[in-house]
Amino acid sequence: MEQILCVKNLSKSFIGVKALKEINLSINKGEIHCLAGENGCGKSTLVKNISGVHTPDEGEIILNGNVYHSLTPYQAMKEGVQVIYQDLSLFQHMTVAENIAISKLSFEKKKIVNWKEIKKIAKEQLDRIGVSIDMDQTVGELSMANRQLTAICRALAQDAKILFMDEPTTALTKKEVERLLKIIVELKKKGLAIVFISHKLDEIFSVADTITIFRNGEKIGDFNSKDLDEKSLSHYMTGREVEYPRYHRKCKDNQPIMEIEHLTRKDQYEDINISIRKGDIIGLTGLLGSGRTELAMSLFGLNKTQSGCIKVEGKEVKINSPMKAKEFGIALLPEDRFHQGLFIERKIKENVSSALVNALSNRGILNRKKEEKLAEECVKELKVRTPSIDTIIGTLSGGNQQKVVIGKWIATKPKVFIMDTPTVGIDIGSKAEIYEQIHKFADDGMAIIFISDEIQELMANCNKIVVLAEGKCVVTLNEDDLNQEDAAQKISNLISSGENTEIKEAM
Amino acid sequence: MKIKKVDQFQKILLLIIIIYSILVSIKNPAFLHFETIFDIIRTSSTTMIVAIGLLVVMISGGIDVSFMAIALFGSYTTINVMIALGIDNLGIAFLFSGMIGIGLGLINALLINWLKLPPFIITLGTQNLYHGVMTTFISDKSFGAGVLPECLHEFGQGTIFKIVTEDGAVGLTISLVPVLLIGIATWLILYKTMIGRGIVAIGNDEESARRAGFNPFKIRLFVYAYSGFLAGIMGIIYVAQINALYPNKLVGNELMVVAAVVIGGTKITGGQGKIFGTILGVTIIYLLNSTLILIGLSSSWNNLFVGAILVVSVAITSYQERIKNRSHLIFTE
Amino acid sequence: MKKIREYMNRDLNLSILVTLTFAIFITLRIIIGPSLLSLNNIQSMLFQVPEFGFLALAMMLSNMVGGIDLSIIANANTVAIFTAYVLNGQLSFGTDGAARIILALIFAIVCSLLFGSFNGILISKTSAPPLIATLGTMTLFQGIGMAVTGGASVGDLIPEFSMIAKAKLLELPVIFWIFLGAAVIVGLVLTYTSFGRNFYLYGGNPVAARFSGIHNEKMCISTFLLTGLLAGIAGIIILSRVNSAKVGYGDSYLLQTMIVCVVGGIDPNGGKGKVQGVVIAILLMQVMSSAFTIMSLSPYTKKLIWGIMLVCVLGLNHIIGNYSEYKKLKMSMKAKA
Amino acid sequence: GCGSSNQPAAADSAATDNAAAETEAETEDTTEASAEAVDKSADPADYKVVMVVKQSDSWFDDMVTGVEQLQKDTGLNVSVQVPETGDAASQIAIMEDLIAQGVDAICVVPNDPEALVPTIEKAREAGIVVVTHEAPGTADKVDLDVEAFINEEFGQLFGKSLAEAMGGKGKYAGFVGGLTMETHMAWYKAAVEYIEANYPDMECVTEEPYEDGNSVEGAHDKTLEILKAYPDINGFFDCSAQGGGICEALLEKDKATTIPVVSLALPSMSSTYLKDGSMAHGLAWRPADAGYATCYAAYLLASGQGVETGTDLKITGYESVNVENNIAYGFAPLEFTAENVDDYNF
Ligand SMILES: Nc1ncnc2c1ncn2[C@@H]1O[C@H](COP(=O)(O)OP(=O)(O)OP(=O)(O)O)[C@@H](O)[C@H]1O
Ligand SMILES: Nc1ncnc2c1ncn2[C@@H]1O[C@H](COP(=O)(O)OP(=O)(O)OP(=O)(O)O)[C@@H](O)[C@H]1O
Ligand SMILES: [Mg+2]
Ligand SMILES: [Mg+2]
Repeated sequence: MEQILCVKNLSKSFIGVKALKEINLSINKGEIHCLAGENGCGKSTLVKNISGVHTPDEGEIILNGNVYHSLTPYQAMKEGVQVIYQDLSLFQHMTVAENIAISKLSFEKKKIVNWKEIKKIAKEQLDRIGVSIDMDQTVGELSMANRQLTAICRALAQDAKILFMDEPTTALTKKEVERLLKIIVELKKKGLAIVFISHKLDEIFSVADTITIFRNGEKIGDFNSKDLDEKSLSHYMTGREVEYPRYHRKCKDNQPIMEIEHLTRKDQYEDINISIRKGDIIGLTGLLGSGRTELAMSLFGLNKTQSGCIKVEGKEVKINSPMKAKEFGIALLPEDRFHQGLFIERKIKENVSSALVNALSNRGILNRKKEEKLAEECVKELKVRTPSIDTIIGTLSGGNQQKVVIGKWIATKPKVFIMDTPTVGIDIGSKAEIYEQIHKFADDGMAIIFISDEIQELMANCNKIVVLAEGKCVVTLNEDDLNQEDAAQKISNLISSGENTEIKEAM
Repeated sequence: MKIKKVDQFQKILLLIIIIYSILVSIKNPAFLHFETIFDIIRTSSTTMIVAIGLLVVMISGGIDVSFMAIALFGSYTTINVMIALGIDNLGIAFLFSGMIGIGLGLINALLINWLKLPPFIITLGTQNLYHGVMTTFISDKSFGAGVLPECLHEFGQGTIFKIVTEDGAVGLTISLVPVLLIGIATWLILYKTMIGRGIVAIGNDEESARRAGFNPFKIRLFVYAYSGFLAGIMGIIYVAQINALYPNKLVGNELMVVAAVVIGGTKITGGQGKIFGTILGVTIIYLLNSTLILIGLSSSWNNLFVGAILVVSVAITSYQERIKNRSHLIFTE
Repeated sequence: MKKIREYMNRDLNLSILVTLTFAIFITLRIIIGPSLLSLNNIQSMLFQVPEFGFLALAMMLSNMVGGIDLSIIANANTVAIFTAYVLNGQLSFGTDGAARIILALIFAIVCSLLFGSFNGILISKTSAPPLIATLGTMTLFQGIGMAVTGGASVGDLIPEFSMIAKAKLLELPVIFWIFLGAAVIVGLVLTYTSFGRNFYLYGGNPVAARFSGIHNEKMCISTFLLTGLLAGIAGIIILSRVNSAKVGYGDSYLLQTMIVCVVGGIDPNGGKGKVQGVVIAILLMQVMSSAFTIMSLSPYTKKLIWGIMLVCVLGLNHIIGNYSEYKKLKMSMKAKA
Repeated sequence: GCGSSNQPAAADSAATDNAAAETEAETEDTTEASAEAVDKSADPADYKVVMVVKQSDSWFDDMVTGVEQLQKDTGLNVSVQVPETGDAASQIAIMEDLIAQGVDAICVVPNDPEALVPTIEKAREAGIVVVTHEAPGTADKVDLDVEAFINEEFGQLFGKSLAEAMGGKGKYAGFVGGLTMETHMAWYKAAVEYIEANYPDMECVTEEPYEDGNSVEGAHDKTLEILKAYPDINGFFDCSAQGGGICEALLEKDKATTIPVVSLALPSMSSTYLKDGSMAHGLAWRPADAGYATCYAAYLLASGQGVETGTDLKITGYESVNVENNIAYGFAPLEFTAENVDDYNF
């Protein structure tokens, strides 16, 4: 087979970490090559070195037979490298259409902008992956899922020889993922090489020809996907056995801790009724735009409700600010980790204590000992991979950053913890650790609202699942319902039934 | 859809302008003369030019507070040389001053690119630097009306056409021509060329722009050179209009221009901004400052009035934006 | 030695600044001679520092939350004007002597807090960009002062008030001690209190702060309250130093406060910076400005030097910052190997 | 009478300076200071006089040339300090530094006389002679205030010139640089009062003067607006030197020949307007001469020679000053017209 990319002895260091250690890799035409590994093992760094975002410390990158010691993004594009970055790299204030077309135009060294052409390119690509996004909307107004779809369209718009996809499916629903995977397979047939990075092992197995496993910046090896199964893969990735235990509610207290009654906000969600007891882990799922994030924000006081009420421990409460929410023992793990969850230039310990500054203070004086203790505990419990709690959080990998954000809210010991897609971009090892923690806290009496797209994840971790479609609560499944064999199938059917109506309306 | 949304914002500005104008006319019908518009066009023309330059810089995610120093440097040096050599040619004046502007703008861009620091600080430094260099190494003398090259004086007094009314002639200033040309050119650059899109792109996210194949360094060079060029042009028009040359004018009036651009709907964080909005913003500021006498406000109440209106219009426009963002669950602080 | 190096690495900007200050100091000492360090001159310099220093501290706070407060000087002057009316008996409500001074001080503080909170409320409730919002309030506050005085200066204060500026403690002006005390308090508050921590977090990423249940509006308003208060204290010091108040006094300080903050290592995007840096920068600025007077430099040369210094400090920070990053990288690699 | 009371303080500062001088290399200043303490020499070279002007512009540039001329003529050790902006704060800062340096005399053209008083007092307590210019209001706080003329009389000159140019009737408006500028306000008031008293057919359109913010475009823009608000206006006067802006506006509206302008003016900046008739009168005094006279007066006071009525300050207009209430009035107002403006070169 024809080799498109060959990486030789590539090394890259950042302050405090050696992100890549003498990596050798070769990728062939018409191959789907998956990179797997825990958070922070260097997958994204490898991609960025090849696409010209980072300059390697040592080593060679051979693209189409041309040897580079470092490249510019333009050179990389010229060699046919296209990337869907983990952080998407979109332009917030530009329209969807322009975002999709702009790389292509800039690569073609166009001098003059033809807006019709931009629309044409964008429309082609959107049709290709079969989604309807308003092309004149600015990206800043899109949901995470639509942003991801936009980024995918952008990468597809250019004729790539090798396409890197760094966790392209984190915000997508199952349906969209399936469509994307289908496209990937088609592209492969056309002779493209595709490098696919994901933490969702089922995705990896459904498309991969070769799987390269990284651990701690080192390559463990290349495997044929047929030679691996989920268990062995995770074993290679983590160096240990991991298992998802199924959650069963143990708490005996059946008094509802939080009741949501007829909660409505026009155009976002309607007449939502949910009752949550101590120890409940309630899954909340639905299509993109189904209003889950909006509901979560409302429960956290960031999105005004219009009618209905929220009761905490039987008392009706008005949650009109996060401070109030915190007072009532409600925590929210936000969807947009980078902007809403992290203080990117501050130390880990400061991030951990950020929701607790007042509680850690005595008469206004911050107790730094307590803070450090808290941070140490958090890092230890959630197994954050970091040199110390004084490390600036921006230098951690995405997954490790997320763990710190979870840790920060767990430290507040909330009664109800709303997690908006908490395991996006997190490796199985860490996921298992996080699930374990969640279960433990639920066992201790915490109630959890778990928002996710992954039905398997919800099935394993929740004792109750609420499915939303177009802002309405379609069905609520109890533990008994979930124990039925066809539960997973039922949920995905419900979701797609919602989707059908959506498509109808769009047409 | 895009255009509709932007108009929404500009509508508010227009509304503010219209309501204010009505109030002034009620107080003093003299405001309703043709003359008023012509006078506002003339007095605001210089600010329009630098505001458009600043708009481009701010769209690219930067800010420039050295443009007044550049305008002064360019025009002062150019006219000094012209006086010394006895040159009397408008084209040369614009060209030379524009070139100086480009040069100083490039220095800004190089420093920003090298130091990777907020442009506000860098241009604050270069503002002092340019002015210091000019007055230390070139000259710090003032020149009165008669000494300036004749062509400048003619240009400053020039009109496109005149309307004769019962109390004298009213002319539309010729300075409108460069303003219009610059406005159109800037619009073309921003919306019809790739470099314009690059400017918007680096304003949105520099790293993403780099990944999309743009060269932020080159774009930045262009942006600051363009703003410097416009400043150089503006300097000449300014001198022509006031018909005298001082080594210490202009510098210190930057922030009002920044205010005008921001009131016009330009994001201080970059990536977004409209030429028409900027024009409206400048108009609001000038309207305010040039109607105080008409409404019979005594001098000691000037600032109180201007400040109050400024605060109110900033509050209204920002609050609109905030409401819109919050309803989309976008949290900008 | 090793400890020093460790310390230097920990806060690079500050160490560069200290080194630079010493270098400039020594250079000036050589050029100008011993008179630079005479007790007389030191007293005179420290006498000048506080009014500017308080304004710079105010600017620093606003910069640290990613904002800027252009209204500080207008605030100081207008506060001084109102206070002057109390002190000269026009608004003194029958008090006299010490009681009147106390009334005046209370009045000044209330007044400056009002101005500060106006800024804070405007910015936090409407999300107006601070640069523009405070440009508006600057004009507004000036306007209030102007409307009240018609531009004339307000004098005839009771003579005891000027004692605040004249008094000395341990050979140094009392107002300098007050400034130093205020700087230390601000520093301690920012480093050790929960407010300080919230302040840094809010400055670093206000959105994440909101999502962490930090009361952003409260933070914003209290920051500008503090800014207003510091500006108001500057106003009191001005009043006591010049014995009269007038619109427009000290307008040239505005640009200088910004420069001082930058040189002092404050990141105007917010969330970073230390009081120590700004205090050193203030002293540096004062020494240089006194030296310029002694050398009889023309104002344009001064401007040129400020410009060059700003660019140099930034350049030096950048180069050394890069170098130390490179060294850290190397060290971390060595440690791993 | 103030020289003697300052004697001990001067000796004190000389003593401290001497102590410093023992350990460090001797500087010129300290030797002079000690010489003064023993016996006042009359040699100008022994005195260090510093002039602090308002800001850098053509006006004060000319003042600098006058001061330099004085140095050449007499050998007086005199220098000029120019603040970065026209702000009382920068003048205070400069004066503080000068006090610490222990100069013999400080001359200052205060931006805001009231604000400078405490610093002036401090300087005098340190034995430094302080002479002001353009600050008659605070004359009792300084050793001497030197004025080119009596401000009221100069202001009346504005009124008189304007009234004559307008033919004694019609509406008029007046500008000042800013409401905070004391001398401008004094001239404005005197001018308006003079017109009110002598020309009943003339009417000022506003209570307060307009502000041109000391800038030509300010004067220009405001004039356009005034023309609109008061279409029947018949004359302008400007107490700050920005009459050119008014003339420009009138030229633009073809009204330059019908509406007279009287303005404080520098010949170099306004000769065009005087010649083309858009400016009827320019009024000024020679900044160079004022600087010369002020610094010379400071030297006289520092060396104990005193300034009384009749003292010659060695420059035109100040050959025989009239000292009243601690103010030394020269007689140096200048009136420019189209005919004589070319005789002046500042
Ligand atoms: N710009 C940077 N500066 C410093 N360190 C960095 C930087 N980018 C990445 N790193 C570090 O390099 C290592 C590899 O990071 P990388 O983002 O490649 O991980 P990843 O495998 O993509 O993880 P994830 O699955 O969480 O995305 C991590 O330890 C990370 O902290
Ligand atoms: N036309 C529109 N104008 C403005 N905002 C829109 C528009 N369409 C969608 N949005 C925003 O996108 C949201 C949909 O994405 P969001 O992430 O909030 O939903 P979700 O239910 O959490 O789904 P997911 O988590 O799968 O993205 C809408 O509810 C709205 O806030
Ligand atoms: Mg990654
Ligand atoms: Mg969502």
